[in-house]
Amino acid sequence: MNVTKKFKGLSRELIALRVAGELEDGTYVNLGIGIPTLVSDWIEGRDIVLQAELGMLNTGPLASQDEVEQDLINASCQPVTELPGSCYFSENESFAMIRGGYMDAAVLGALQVSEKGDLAGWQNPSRGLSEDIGNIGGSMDLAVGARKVIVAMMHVTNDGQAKIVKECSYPLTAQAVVDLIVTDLAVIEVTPKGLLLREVAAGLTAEDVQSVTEAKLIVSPDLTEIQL
Amino acid sequence: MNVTKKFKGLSRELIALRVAGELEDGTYVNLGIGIPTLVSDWIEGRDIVLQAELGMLNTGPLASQDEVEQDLINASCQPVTELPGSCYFSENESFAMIRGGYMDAAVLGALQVSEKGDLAGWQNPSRGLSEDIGNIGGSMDLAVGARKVIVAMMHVTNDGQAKIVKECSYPLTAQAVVDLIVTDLAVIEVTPKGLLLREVAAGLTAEDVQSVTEAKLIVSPDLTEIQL
Amino acid sequence: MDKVYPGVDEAVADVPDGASIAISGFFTAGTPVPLIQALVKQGAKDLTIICMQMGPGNEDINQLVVNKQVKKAICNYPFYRSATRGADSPAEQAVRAGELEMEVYPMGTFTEKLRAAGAGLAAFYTPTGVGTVVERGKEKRKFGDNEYLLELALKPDYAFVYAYQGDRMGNLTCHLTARNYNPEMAAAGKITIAAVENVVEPGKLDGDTIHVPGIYVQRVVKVDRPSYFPTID
Amino acid sequence: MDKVYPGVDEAVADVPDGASIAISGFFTAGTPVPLIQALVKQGAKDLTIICMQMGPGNEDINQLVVNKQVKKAICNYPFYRSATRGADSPAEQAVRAGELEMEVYPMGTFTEKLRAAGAGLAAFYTPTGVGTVVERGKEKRKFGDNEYLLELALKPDYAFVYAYQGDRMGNLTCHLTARNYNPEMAAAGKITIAAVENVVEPGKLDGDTIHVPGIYVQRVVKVDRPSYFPTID
Repeated sequence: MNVTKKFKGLSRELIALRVAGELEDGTYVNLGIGIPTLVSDWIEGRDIVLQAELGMLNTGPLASQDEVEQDLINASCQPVTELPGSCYFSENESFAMIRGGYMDAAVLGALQVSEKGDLAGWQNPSRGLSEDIGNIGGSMDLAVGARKVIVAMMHVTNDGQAKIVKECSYPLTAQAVVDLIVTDLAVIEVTPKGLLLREVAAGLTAEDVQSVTEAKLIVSPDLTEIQL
Repeated sequence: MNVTKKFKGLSRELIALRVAGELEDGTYVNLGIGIPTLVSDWIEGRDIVLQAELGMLNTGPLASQDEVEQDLINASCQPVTELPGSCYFSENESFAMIRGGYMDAAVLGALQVSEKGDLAGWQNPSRGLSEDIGNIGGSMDLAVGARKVIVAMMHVTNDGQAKIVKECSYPLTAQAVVDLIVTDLAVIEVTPKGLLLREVAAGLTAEDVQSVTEAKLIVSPDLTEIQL
Repeated sequence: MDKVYPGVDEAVADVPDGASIAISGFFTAGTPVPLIQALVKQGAKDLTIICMQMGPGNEDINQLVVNKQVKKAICNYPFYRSATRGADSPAEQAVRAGELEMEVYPMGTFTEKLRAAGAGLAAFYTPTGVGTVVERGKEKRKFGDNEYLLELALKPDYAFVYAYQGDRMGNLTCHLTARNYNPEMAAAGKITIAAVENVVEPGKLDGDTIHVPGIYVQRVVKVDRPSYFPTID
Repeated sequence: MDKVYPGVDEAVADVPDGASIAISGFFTAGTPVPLIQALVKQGAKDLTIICMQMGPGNEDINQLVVNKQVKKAICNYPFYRSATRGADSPAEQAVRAGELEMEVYPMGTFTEKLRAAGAGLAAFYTPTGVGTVVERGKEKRKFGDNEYLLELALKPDYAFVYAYQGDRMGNLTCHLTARNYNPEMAAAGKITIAAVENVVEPGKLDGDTIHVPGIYVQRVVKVDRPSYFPTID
């Protein structure tokens, strides 16, 4: 669906802040690349342990220039720091714990999310590669393994395509795994009955959000402004 | 087969010595319970690394009374010592390396060995347990995983039953895995054509050995006395 | 995250009747004896015990059997080596009397079933057991030139594990051959309870030397270092 | 056992044309760069490279492609994130031109296939990839309420791994997140070559802290600590 209307909503940083509000203390969380990475800025000091998929628990903030240790990076190849209680393990062990259901939540970016909670996030066909080739990375394991999958993304693409769709047209990351979608315009829960619009950005109506959403939204009777 | 003749051959210690002569320098070896354990006495100082299946490489000699560390035991629950280059890992990793083909040799005891190299060693039906219940332990993994399986045992049972048989009547440990059988009376190689009698104990003839062996033996043209 | 419980009794208090419990330890080494003793005291019944052995090197396991708390045992080396000693073994006698169900797996298959459960895998194909009683009732399949058995993941409700050191977040380090089943059982258990000799603050352990990442451990309880002479004779 | 080789050239000298080689490293971390450089120099052709990526964070891998030594790549995150940068990437362009075969697996499946090979397992069932292009041509099977894909073990002829410290017997310890693929690739390789920053005598390492037991390593070669700023941008 090509979207003509454009609305101003949350910044990427505030999307991340809204996601941080969904994370519970005492949990283990994996943050994907992009907006999800920004979530870490909002949970510093909280009792949340971040996992880095290359083999680390309790990943600390990004390293400053003079803290850089080349053997200590996150999944985006950024130098990071450790925290008290950090521990290291192999990539294989890391994915054992991901598939094994030990991630209380994974926050992932997405290219498309369907009304059934299907997630498409690893390959944009516009790059022109064969549809079985691309950077799958850890996304499929995380999408399948995490107890709660939160998608953090912009509501529409830069060129005005809806990203919340009836059926994903891009190669899937996983089927029926998304629990919550947090965008610049809305907070939407994936329920057995469909997509439940729970929160909208300040100044927007449910109709505004629906107008840039291909999938049909069920408007919550308790619809509120996005809770930051 | 009930065996009436009895011959005097090697002691348990000398069976172990003969087995030690089969092991090559620069190899990794697992020694089972019983006579196989005695092999360790004959390879001290040689460039052979012993694996303990509960999760240790380069197991040293048994601990003396004042060296006992309760967290450092072998698979028979005997306190052992470490050597330079010893390392520890989980039971799971230990069996990964066993099944993965990293044991150059395993020396195992046996209740019966068949002419096809089938090994029966984990359950003696005389104990009266159901035939799917008993102490399998690590025997099946070792028999299947080791590159070379050497059986070290007495040639006949205490009550005069042949142990080298046409077909094993006891529950199998593994099929067609035994490469070499070293007993008090003989050294026998399992070949595609059958059991090749290569060495006999001093004072014995091939016929003597055949008379206490149910399976048909092929006598090597190079038959010698057991090489110690 | 502070996962430390005040004592073993509190740590095992919620084990319900009918629970499955993996208990670590290779004979005497790395066995969470104080947790087993607490379970005897707590009294939960109809348990499925997943443990290398049922008695040898661990008399406290016997006590669970004597107490009639165990419905089923899943093991790899359940019995005393000596048949004579077996005649006095509660587990062996309970099996003979039909009062204790038992499944026995090869040691590598046993631990790999637990590892698969912790790693979110449903099943795997292993070459071990082909052509033996172990293959009964299992799918046998050829890959390349060899045959393999399909073995299913085994996920226990609880895992009782043991560590030499651990921090309050549940990161554990084991000592020498006392490591054995501990890492994979810790990962497999839905609720993993670690009996730890030395409990320290987060940051005191070197993150490169952790054998059990804290994410696998839900409860930590300090115990005294047990003292025994390793033997199964 | 002394597994130390005089240098990287000697360590990779026997790699034949057509060999499959697992190369460790997560982008820049834990990558055995000197071994890759030696392989470029050695010139073996028609190689199958099993590696997280084909270029990002590791320009030396690019050199193997430029050199036309690679027939096939098995990866999980092969390309630069940026399509623009991809347009200049030798591997991406070789794939587009049909000059480089490529298989891509989810990261967990990728490493588990190597782990299965090292552990003597033929195959395993994983939930990852169900309902995606990853399931194409694979057996899908239900266990309990969920579906799983059958994935086969992947055994490379060689593994190139990297360690911070190692002894002459091949026992290795890794540092922080540079551990990543190293342990499982080391176990999977028929011949495993370890590039080691600090080579010490047996007995100098604490046996409780070894990440790669020496049995998995056939060759050890001392290398200088590489120096780079971690980035894939």
